[in-house]
Amino acid sequence: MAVDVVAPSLERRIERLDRIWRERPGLLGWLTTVDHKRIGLLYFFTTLAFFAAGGIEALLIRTQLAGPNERVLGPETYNQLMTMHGVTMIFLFVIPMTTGAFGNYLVPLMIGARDMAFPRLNALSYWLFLGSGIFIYLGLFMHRGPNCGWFCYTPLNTRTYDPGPNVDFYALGLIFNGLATTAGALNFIVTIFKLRAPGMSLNRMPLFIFAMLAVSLSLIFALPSLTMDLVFLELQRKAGFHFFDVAHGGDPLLWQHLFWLFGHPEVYIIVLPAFGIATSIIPTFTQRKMIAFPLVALAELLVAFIGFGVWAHHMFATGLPTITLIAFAAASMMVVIPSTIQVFAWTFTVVLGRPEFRAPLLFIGGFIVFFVIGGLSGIMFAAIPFNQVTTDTYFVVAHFHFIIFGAAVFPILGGMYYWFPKVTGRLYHERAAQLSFWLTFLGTALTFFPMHIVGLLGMTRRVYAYSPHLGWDAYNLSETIGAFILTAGLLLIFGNLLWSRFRGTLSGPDPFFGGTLEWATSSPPPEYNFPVVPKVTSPYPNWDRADREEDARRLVAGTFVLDEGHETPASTVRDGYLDEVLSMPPESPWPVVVALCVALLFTSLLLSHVVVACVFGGLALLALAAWHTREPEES
Amino acid sequence: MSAEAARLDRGRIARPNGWWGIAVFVATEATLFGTIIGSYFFLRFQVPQWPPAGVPDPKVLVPLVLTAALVATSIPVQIAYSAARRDRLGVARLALLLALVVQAGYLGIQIRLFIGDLDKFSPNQSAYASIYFTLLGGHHFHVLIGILLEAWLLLRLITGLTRYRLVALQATVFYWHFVNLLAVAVVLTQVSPAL
Amino acid sequence: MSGDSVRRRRRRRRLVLPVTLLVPLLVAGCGDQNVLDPHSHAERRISKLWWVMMTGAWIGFGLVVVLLFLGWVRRNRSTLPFGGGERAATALVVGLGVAVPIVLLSGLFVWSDIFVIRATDAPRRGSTSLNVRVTGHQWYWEIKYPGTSAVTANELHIPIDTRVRVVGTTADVIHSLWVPELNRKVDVIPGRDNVMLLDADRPGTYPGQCAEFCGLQHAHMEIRVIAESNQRFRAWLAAEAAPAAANASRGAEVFMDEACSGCHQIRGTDARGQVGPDLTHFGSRTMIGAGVLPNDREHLLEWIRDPQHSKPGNRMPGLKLSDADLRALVAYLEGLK
Amino acid sequence: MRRLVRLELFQWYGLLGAAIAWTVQLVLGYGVTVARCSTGGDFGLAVDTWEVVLIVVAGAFALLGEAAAIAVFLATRTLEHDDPPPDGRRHFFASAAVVGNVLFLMIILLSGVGILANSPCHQS
Repeated sequence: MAVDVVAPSLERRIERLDRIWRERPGLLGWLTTVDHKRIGLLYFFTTLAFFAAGGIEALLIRTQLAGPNERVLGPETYNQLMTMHGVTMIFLFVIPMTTGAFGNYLVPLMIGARDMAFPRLNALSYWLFLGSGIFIYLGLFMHRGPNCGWFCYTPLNTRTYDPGPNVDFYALGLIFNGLATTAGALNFIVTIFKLRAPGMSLNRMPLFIFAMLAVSLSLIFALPSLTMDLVFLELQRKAGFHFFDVAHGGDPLLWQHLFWLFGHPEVYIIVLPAFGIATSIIPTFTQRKMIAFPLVALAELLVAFIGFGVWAHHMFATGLPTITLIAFAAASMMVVIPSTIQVFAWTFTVVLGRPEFRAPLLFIGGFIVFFVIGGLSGIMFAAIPFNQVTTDTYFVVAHFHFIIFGAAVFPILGGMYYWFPKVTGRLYHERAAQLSFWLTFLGTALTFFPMHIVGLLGMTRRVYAYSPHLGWDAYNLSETIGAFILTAGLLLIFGNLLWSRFRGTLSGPDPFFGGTLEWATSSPPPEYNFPVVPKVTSPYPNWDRADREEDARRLVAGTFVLDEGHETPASTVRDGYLDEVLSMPPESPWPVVVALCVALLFTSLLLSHVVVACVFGGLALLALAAWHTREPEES
Repeated sequence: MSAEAARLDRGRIARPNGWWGIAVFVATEATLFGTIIGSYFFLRFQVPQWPPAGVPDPKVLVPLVLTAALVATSIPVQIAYSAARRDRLGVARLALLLALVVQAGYLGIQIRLFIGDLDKFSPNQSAYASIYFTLLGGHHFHVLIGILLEAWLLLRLITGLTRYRLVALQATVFYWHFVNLLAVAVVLTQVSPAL
Repeated sequence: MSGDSVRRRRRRRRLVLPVTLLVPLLVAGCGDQNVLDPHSHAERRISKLWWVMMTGAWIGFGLVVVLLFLGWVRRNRSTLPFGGGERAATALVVGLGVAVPIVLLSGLFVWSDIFVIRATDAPRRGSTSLNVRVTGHQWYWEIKYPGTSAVTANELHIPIDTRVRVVGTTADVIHSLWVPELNRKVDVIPGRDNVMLLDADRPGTYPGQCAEFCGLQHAHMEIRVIAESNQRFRAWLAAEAAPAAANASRGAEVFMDEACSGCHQIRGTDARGQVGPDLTHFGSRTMIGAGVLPNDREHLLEWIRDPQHSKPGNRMPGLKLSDADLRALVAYLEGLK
Repeated sequence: MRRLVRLELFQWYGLLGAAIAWTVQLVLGYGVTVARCSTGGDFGLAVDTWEVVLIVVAGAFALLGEAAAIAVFLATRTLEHDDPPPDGRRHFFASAAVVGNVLFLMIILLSGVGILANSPCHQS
């Protein structure tokens, strides 16, 4: 690249970039921001709030189940808390935390972009998510919350057996939430396809990006069946349609098929980002590249793909024809392989590297242990007779909590420590962090392991009370104790992060010598992420010192600084050749407005005011139109 | 505009973000209709008589003709895009307007038919009626969205063409090709009992 | 750093090893709904399947833990224990992560899903000497013996060493029929007759719970399979099929005059209600309210006085009965042997 | 030039072919079973015949996918997975797909075995 003849000085360029990318300060700034980092933080704190809510629900449930025939909660309250715990942790915590918070903050940084492909859509998906979360919780606050379990089987979810608005909060809330998630997933796919820094061809994408790509694709293809299922349900509940009731030629199994056609990919949607986080932390703390890199990358895509072909193993007890069960059991057996590939890739990377067991790596260690336990019990569900025994028992509860808490949340916690310095510019407190790991590790094991045993002792899911003569008491008590230890560990983590935010030692841009691009910029990163478009020649660009020095030279020379507009480069999809320089849209108030209209739309649907709903729909469309009158400056 | 932008003398070779965005959107929409059509046949297999007694078999000719008309509008929208790319704004506007008129007519007639069906049999009677009206309603809604997009674009094109609007046009055209493809799948499902 | 890691490993082994040994001991032979305490051919095959899978699982788990442990022991060397670097490790990943699991999983698939399944799958129509029809209600099980007029609730009598074809269906929402010590479970779904095999190889009472969430009182929907010798079963069935003995007691009057008869049926009387369970031979049953209370005088008094206390939300209202009437009613019901 | 185009096609078919084959087999096979075994179904479909045909066809396409992946892998075996595109990328995906396709082959094979070992429409 030729050096500009009239190269303004370095400082002038930085100052100009700052001016171009600066956003409105203050509260209004947070409402109108399109900066993926600020939106990521919004996601982070919102999902933390929902995590707290879901955690309190869990503690209440565990208190009720601490002993036989407790009367802490009545059955109705218990059912609402049980349902909300599931809905919250899946739809309002894990997915928005991994995609919304981690994905939003890290994906553009890791691929060397300056923002997401559609910054305003990104803001919209956050505001929609916030709206849906509040919407669903309104029900619980009015003690009319969802009370039919997170998969809410029909006919229990019909007006006949659940006349209140409880199920409507669930159905409409999840459709609403689905809009937000779809918008986010779409944004990630396009961002990953198009905004990778020049040189980052598909085979040089970090594994975290592969994971986020797999998750986004899964969401895009899984959510519609849930949405349609819920639309059918609402049409049946509110407009008297018939999809699920036998009397009019419907079939209750239609609900289950559509639900699990979404619900199983969902499981992998929950764990895949965790895989991505693990594949980011392990190389950093072992200071070596992941071994079997292409295999691990493909495994992440494969697990998402095969995950679509195993849904019926949630329905093995419903009396489907044997040959149907067999076909799905075969897929359920083989869907294990991508995970075994990754488990051994992680462990052998640790064996081969020079691991330094700091808090993030400890959490990944715990993740591997728990993921293996949950995965092994998962294999057992592909054995049809055993599946038919343990389905709907606490054995299943144990299994998916090892997956969702052990395998999804542990990397999230590890990731919080790992990227904390990047976000705040300060280091967390190491000793406290390691102590918090031991607390959460013990707590998790103690909470969820005994559930396997009570499950085999015949304890079924979703019972609000159990009689003393069944030999379950001791296990349930230990689960409750574990739950409180776990809570202590979590509180310690967030206490640590809070304290370090203000008192932590300054970290500098790259405290752990990470391999991916987010460590190549300052901490916290500037609004424009990178003063110069980074050069990429491998999946671990930050370890290619030559390229980083090249960046420094470019910055001085003023090549690839893009300091003359609100710009970011776009590359070709497969091989990442520089293709064009995009001018990015500025901050916009319209996403909030659209989200508000949509929220009001769903509220009026809940109250069965169709006309009002249409009005708000129209307003939403008008707001969208206004949104698009503001075009990014033309180059 | 920046030096690098200038240095990219050759035009863009990859498709723009807007195109990818609409492509992913179309993928999820297609899945949505996949589940509706899948549910249609799943329910169809649950009952011996489909449509149930007292519900007339769906008309065949009219829907097929209408669909043909709708599918034909793929041509003018495509023309509109290629004309706009060559800065022939007038042609683009005209082609878009033509498509808009045809599509609006299609939607009008379809809604008349829809209401007519509602008089004949209500979705509260049977699973058949429920899925039938859901399928058609969903499809008509997508046509409506497409029409709104076009109307919006026409309004924007009055004040001239920008790169941003060109991408928007490209995306809308892609969406319309999808909706037309969808129309075929939907109509075939709709008339399947009468075949 | 390293000190922590030592503790970490010790802690994990301290956690894992005992558990490995404990699980079998703890699980085998405690509680009376123990999946691993099989009393039928089918359940024996299933629990064998479990023991094999569990052993394999612990071996696999051990392998991974050992590897992590190795990773810590050799944290300052960047080769595999037996030498070899990236290429060897990749080969190991492909071997341990692809080849070995494919073989093991295929084996498990063929064994469980093609052979074990034969022992647990639904018996074909006419392949058994006894058929039972079980209908789920919110929240109790209605049990009928086709070919006889016997109707009972929550207590399913079967003869031992006899294959019984249970046809499950539901009157309202989805429930799931499961007797852990006898066989796998089957969901009962509106519009479907789902079939399951029941047989017990020795006399006894085998409890089970409704496994599919079915609303407010899902927790209190117990079913008991009572397996007895063939002639005792025949005697029981004959008695169960017979109508209730004529009875002119005060209790009978109360039952007929008050709301009771509107919801409950007592064959041989004017009580023909179909809302609650059939009470024709209520006195011979062991539970009240699908397992919330044992069936004896005191608990029955407590139940009738306020059913909503012991089973909130169930369909039975508390009747304002005088104490005398209440006792008479209880005496009458207890007399329905 | 032609060789490059061929490599590109082979790489993508090697990556996606087997996956698509299995998807088609699963969806169609499931559909056939529903159509045959539901109360309103029974269009005289011979489920076994259908399933067998599906499995043979899908298996064949999956095998072709594996072959394509192997071909690309051999053609690019001198490269590293992070070498410059397009050949580095081709090598990357081919080397992974060589292993990945085995899974789809196994699924198709196992479900075939299971279907042949069971009578259609019988419950378990």
